[in-house]
Amino acid sequence: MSLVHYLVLSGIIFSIGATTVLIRRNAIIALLGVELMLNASNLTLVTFARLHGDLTGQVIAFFVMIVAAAEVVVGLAIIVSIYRTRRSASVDDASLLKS
Amino acid sequence: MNGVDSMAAVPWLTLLIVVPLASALVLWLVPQLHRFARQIGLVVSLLVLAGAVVAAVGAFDMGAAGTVQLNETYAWIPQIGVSYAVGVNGLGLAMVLLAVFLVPLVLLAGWREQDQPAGTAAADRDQASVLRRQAGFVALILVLEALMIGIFAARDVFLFYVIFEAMLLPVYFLIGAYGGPRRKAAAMKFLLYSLAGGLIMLVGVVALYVMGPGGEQGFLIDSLAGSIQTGVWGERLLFLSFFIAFAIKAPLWPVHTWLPDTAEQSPPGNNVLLVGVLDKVGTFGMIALILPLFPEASQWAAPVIIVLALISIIYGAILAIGQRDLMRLIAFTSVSHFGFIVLGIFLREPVALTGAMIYMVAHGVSTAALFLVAGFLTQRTGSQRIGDHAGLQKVVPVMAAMFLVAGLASIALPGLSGFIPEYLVLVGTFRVNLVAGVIAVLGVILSALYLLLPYQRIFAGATREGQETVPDLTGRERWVMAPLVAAMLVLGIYPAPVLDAVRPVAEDSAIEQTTTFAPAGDAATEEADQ
Amino acid sequence: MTLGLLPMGLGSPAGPSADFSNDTWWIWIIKAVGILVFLLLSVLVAIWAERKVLGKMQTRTGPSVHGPIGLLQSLADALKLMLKEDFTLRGAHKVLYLLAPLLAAFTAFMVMAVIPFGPEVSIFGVVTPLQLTDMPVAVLYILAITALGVYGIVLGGWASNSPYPLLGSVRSSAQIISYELSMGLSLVSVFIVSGSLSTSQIVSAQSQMWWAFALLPAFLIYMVSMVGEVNRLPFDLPEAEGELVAGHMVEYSSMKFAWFFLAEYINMFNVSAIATTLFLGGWRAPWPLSQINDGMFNEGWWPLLWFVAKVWLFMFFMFWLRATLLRFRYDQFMNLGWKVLIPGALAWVVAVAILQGLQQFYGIPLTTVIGWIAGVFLVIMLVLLFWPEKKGAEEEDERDALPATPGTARRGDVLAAETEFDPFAGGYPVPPMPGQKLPPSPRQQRRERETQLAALGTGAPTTPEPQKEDDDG
Amino acid sequence: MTNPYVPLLIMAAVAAVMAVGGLAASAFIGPKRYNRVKVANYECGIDPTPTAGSAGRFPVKYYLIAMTFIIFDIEVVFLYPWAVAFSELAVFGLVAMLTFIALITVPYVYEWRRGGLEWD
Amino acid sequence: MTFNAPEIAWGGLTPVLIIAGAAVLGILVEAFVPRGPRRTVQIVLALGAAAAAVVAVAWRWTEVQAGGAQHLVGDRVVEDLPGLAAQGMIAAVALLGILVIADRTETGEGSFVAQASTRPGSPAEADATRAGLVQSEIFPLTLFSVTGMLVFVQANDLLTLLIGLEVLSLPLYVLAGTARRRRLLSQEASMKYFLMGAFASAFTIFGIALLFGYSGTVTYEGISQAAPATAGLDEMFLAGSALVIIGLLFKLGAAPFHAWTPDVYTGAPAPIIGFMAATTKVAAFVALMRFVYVAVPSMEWDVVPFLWAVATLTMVVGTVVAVVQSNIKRMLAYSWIAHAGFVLIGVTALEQVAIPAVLLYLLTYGVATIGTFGIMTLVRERDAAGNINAEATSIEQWAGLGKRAPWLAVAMTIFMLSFAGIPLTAGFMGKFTVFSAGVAAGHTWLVVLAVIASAATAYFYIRLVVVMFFSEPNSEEAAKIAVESGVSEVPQGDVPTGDLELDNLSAAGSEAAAVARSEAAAAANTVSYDASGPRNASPVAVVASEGLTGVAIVVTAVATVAVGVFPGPLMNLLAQASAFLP
Repeated sequence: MSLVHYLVLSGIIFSIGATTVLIRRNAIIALLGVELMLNASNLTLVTFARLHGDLTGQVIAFFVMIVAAAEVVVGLAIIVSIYRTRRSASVDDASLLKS
Repeated sequence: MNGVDSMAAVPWLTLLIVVPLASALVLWLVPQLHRFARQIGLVVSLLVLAGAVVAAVGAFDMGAAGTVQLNETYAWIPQIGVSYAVGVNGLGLAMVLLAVFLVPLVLLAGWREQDQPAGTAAADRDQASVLRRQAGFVALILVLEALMIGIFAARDVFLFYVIFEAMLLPVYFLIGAYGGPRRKAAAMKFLLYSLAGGLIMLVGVVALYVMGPGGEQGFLIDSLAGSIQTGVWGERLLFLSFFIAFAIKAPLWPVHTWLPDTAEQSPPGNNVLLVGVLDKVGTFGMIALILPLFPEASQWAAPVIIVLALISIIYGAILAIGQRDLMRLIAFTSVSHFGFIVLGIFLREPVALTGAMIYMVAHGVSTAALFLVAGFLTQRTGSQRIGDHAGLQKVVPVMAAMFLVAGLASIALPGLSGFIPEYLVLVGTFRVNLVAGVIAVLGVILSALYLLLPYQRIFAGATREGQETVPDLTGRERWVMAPLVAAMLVLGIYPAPVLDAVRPVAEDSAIEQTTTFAPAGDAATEEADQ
Repeated sequence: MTLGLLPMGLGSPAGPSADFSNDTWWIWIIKAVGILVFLLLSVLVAIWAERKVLGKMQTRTGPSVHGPIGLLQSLADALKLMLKEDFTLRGAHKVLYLLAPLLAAFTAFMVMAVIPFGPEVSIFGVVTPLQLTDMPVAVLYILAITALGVYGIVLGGWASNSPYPLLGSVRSSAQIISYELSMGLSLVSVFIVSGSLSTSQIVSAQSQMWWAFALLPAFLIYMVSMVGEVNRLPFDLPEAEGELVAGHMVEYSSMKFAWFFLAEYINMFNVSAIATTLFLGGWRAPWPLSQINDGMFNEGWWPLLWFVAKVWLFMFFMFWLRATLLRFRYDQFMNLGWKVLIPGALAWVVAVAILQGLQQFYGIPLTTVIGWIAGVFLVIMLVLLFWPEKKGAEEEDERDALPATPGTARRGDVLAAETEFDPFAGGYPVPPMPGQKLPPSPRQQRRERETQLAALGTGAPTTPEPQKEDDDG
Repeated sequence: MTNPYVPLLIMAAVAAVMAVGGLAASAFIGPKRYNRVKVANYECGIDPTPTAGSAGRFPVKYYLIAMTFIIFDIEVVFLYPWAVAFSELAVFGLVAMLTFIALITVPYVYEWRRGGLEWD
Repeated sequence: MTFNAPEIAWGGLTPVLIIAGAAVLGILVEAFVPRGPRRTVQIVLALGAAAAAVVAVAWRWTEVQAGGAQHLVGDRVVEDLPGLAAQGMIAAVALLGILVIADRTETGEGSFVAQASTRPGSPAEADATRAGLVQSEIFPLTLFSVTGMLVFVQANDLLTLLIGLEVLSLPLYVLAGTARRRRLLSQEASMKYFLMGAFASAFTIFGIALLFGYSGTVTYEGISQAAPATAGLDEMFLAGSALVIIGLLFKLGAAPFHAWTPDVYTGAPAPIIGFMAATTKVAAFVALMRFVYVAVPSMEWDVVPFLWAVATLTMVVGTVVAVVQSNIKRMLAYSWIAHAGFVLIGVTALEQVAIPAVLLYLLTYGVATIGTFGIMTLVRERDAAGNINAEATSIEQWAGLGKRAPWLAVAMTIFMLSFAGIPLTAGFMGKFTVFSAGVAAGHTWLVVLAVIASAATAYFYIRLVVVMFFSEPNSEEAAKIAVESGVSEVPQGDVPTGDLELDNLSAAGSEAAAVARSEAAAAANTVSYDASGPRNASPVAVVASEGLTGVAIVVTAVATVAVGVFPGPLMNLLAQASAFLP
């Protein structure tokens, strides 16, 4: 299994994540989509780290995990607060700002 | 050190700019002065007029009117080569004098105009707000005066541009706050047109900066002239960016449409300054910036511009005839007149150019008079429509006379201010191109129609019902008109001072062209001939 | 002894110390199956042992019918479970409902893969360590797999689409993530001194000294969080019988239930094995034995015995706890995790890191450092001894400012003392808050009146006397 | 050295077979007597409350725990590699990690003080 | 395998450390300082930190001038003059922004909700409001965001870039959801901002991964050196750069990555938008420029057309949509999009002279933005009972402001003119320099487009000026609105109305109104009508600032004019910042 396969896999995962964000209306699902994208990036990073024999990629993957965690914390807080208000986590339901 | 030198050492132009500006600021900031705003304004503007006259007589060497005098140069933004550089040659001086001459008249003419606030809200109906409106009006006019002096004296392209844009604001506020019922739309239209023009010019300014010689005074017209690093098409594009801005300002067909709308809604005093002086910035810019900076490109574009100018002349005249609104009518006559001026400028013929320059002054005076009289009239009858008036000659004979004089000056009756410039332009035109000359003459004939017809409708015939008691010009108004009539007569009978002032400038510009670009000039002339 | 704290501290991060180079595929299969069998058998024994131990501690017999001393009881239970009807709950999320027990069992099985049972032995002529595999991140692997195990519980509770399981799974996940932190943190000091995440390496790092002694606080923290991790008493809130019946397992039957049940017990073994490996020297023989005959007991198959013994030590400890302690209240439980264990573990990590750093990078002997610390500590204590006591530390809390609305009173609120006790606050019968006084019940009031009447012999009510001693029944 | 993850795969396979096999076996062996009540929710014998949709909701407090957990989990994520490479990273690593722990402690203290760690 | 501790030039990190330290300290203040003085302490801390950061940047500036640019942490962070200039701008603008954020106006309630965690409209929220709680966490959050920005502009490495990006974004997501009024909108803005932001940063991260894969390193120098060396992987390099740039463009709100901008501008509290709009743009643009100039210069032929396209689209979209907006916040949002297009012209110039130009533009924009939104916090809606509600965002509501609050209107006019790029305001100088850079780079057509666009933008800026000065508030309409809002909305807060700046309520009237308010909303309507007459029926009130916003507005207005008239010194200063340290 060559490294290209990993890249293809990560590309697919990334696309799935991006698609999820774009088409799913539930904020939490969208957040999950973002997480998927981040994980795809991590996979890419680790693959390249292996390819280059350079740990930098793995280090970045660590940081990406942090970023993901931080985003989840902040995002979850925001979504929970909006959910408590509206009893819905749908992005479309929150549409007061649509002009 | 003799008298002239010590006179020349005084920073006249800066003084002329700063005094009205500072007065306006004080007037705006100190509400206690609002009560005396009109008086202060009048005094200040008279002071400025006196100062300008003193400078012109005492410090300006009429013998060397072709050169820029009263120079002052200070570094402003040396990083991009911008300096505060002012100075006037004969033409600039003439324009400055025109401006400072008209301002006191405008103030005087608008003395009572703000007594009745236009606002509908209850809050406006008190004395304080009336005073505030008056003060605002005076302050804006003073600011405008300062900027007018500044722009005619600017020797730095950047400075010119800055004032060019900055001038929009006072005019905009004058229209927007003191204009007629549809003033908001008019103000917006004016602003957008001017801004569009100005921003197009900005591209040119930016390009000049990039392609110019650079250095700490890279924006001086003198440094820029002849040292713009650009190809033929670069120069032509630069030329266009400036020309479009000036054409909008001038206003030249087909970008003139803002003027009638604005004039219709604008207060008469503002119209006087707007059409009488401000629009001259366009033609002034053509002479002062375009001709020296883009000599080749202006030759290249001259045929087209001449055609546009001719169209303006005819089109303005024809539309003027059809107008029902007095202010719009005057505005359209101005379009026609500006056609003459632009024609004179781009014929690149010394006589025509001289004519165009004098035209600028003469038109300023006569149009100012027309607008003021029209303003007095509409103030009395409450309508700007020509059809709403009839037979006023008997009721207000003085006003009728004034209107007739101003109108005749405007249509170039010999002996009045309009004649000599128009004659010179026509002479120049015929020298260069017969067809153009013929068309231009056609415009002159039409002009007779567009002024005599409204005169006939308004003043001749039977008096319209309800207008029998319209009061004639008051003493104040007569005092306003008197200097204008005098000026028209002087310009018509003894134009020598103005002629002396501008002829060297015109010859310089014309010579500059012929010497620098002789080969191209011939070709262009041939083109124009065809 | 104290100086021997850091035998492996120096040098680069170490990979596994065990040598797997001789392993072949059939060795792996043997080991894998062996682990599985070991676990299953151990669970059977453990269930029996637990019931026996509990029985003894509660002075009763425990299972005694099937087999000798009831040894076959758990086997019978297992067979019974297998023969039960396997149904799927109506309204359940089919896939997840099925997946949850599988996941729980699977992850439970997997942990042991990296636990070293002993040193190198010869299996059918192949010299191989008694450990399926090891890698430089073995402990991380364990934590990862354990974390995955939570999904079994959470999904099980969620997929049932039923209130009790949901509550159980929520509690369970909250509990596990809370205690996983302190568990993870407590391990950090082990890694610092071992310099590795490989289990075999950690075991060999303990050849001189068990980390349980050198890193006692970490060990204690691990012990507590370990019990929390496996949802055992006193931390068995997710399946508290009295409240949630059986938590996430309520809606499961037959083998599905069996897997949950099995996973729970296997997880007990797992955490015990981890504790053994990381803190009790793994398969190494305890001190006096390890010295016998030049470490004879640390070679061959002997260590398997020590390992199993140590694991069962922990198992017994957990049985013991169950017999001894009551279930925590939810808030006590969370407070313990968040406010005691985590900061404790964190502080310990910092302390170890600093001490280790001083010793390793600056060459300051541990004794000196500890001497200094003791000195400073002494001074502080002396100062505190003579420090005037502060009168009532003021609590400043965000919600003090909030006006209390009846029924929403919370612990720590000062309002409790002055508000009237409303037995039906919020529409449900509630106990009094701290500081509130329970009004005498109607029955007691009646009885008071009756006694007074009886004492006075008249029907006229007089000033009531406080009654104290009459209701001691 | 052979890849240490291969035995893990084998273990996984064995474990999976075991787990799935157990379920399959019970599914075959066990009796099949369908009963409407049997597949209903258990709620202490009373009629189950009808639950809307897929499942109930996790209480908000749970998210709070989850968020706090993530913060510390991150800390652990960084602590492990550092602990392993403690000697190598030397003083720099030590100081960096102490700073890091201090920084993590700050929000922890904040959360504690502001009642984020009050459970009820 | 040995580990080499990176050399850290602590001196160079001073500004970052100051702000970060203050942010951390702010959290501790939240934890330990009693509620009474807490807010004051936070304000002092935040302002002090921002001011100290400005000073520190100035000190570093002189140091770097003398000693040259340097790497700070390995080669991950660089200290060069453009970066320092951006840091100084961010710190200074943040200082002004914090002034606005800290101001509660004379109504005693700021733009921020008492407790962000309470559910809008819930009793808990009412309780929190009544108790006068303050969500003083906004100050540390702001500082954290500033920390991220300071790092962002000095990042010389994709990882540092990522960290900076997140540290600057995450607090902003939260801050966007803290509006006191229109909380639903605010929460929604927060959510949208977050989702879009996270989405964009995911792109950035994937881009980083690809760039790392391409070059085997993440430092800008490394990437630029690897660029010509590695053949055959150009697509990956292209894709990676594009994705990173997209992430940055998102932060800028450049079209087509602008979808969040209008929503966030509309929903978030005005002081936060002011702060965010002003500072984030500086950070993001400088980071973008550094990336484009240092990391991928070899890709000029691919990157520049891409940026052209983005710039064009951005200008067109921003301008066209802004023209039809009737909500001032939305209008400003779209107009910012147009501005982003203008600034992108400077970025595409790929010339060193463009750096000071872009910096100048951003500074002028930022200063005016702070002022604008500072003013917005003072112009509020009012219901019939006289309660001050949310910011008045409809353009019609600003009618007649020139009469009622001439100074505010003048300041607003200055800012609008600056946005429109009228000469003698700072905005003009920004436009001029940026356009010069564009023309110098030969992108004259882009400049022409920009000029046309800015003529159009002038339309809506000036329209606001027209409304303020030349329009009369439509009294009948206003009264109707007031009645409706009074009836439909029960007054939320119990704000004293007697001390409104331009409110002519007599003492008796205000008392009557207050009494009535406490009794019933409906009754309050009639009483306040009777007491205050038709003039007070206007749905808009201008409240006076506590002082801080006033200071910010004055400073920004004066700065806008001063820079417009005498840009020389500033341009001199920025002109030094014309080279990134490669």
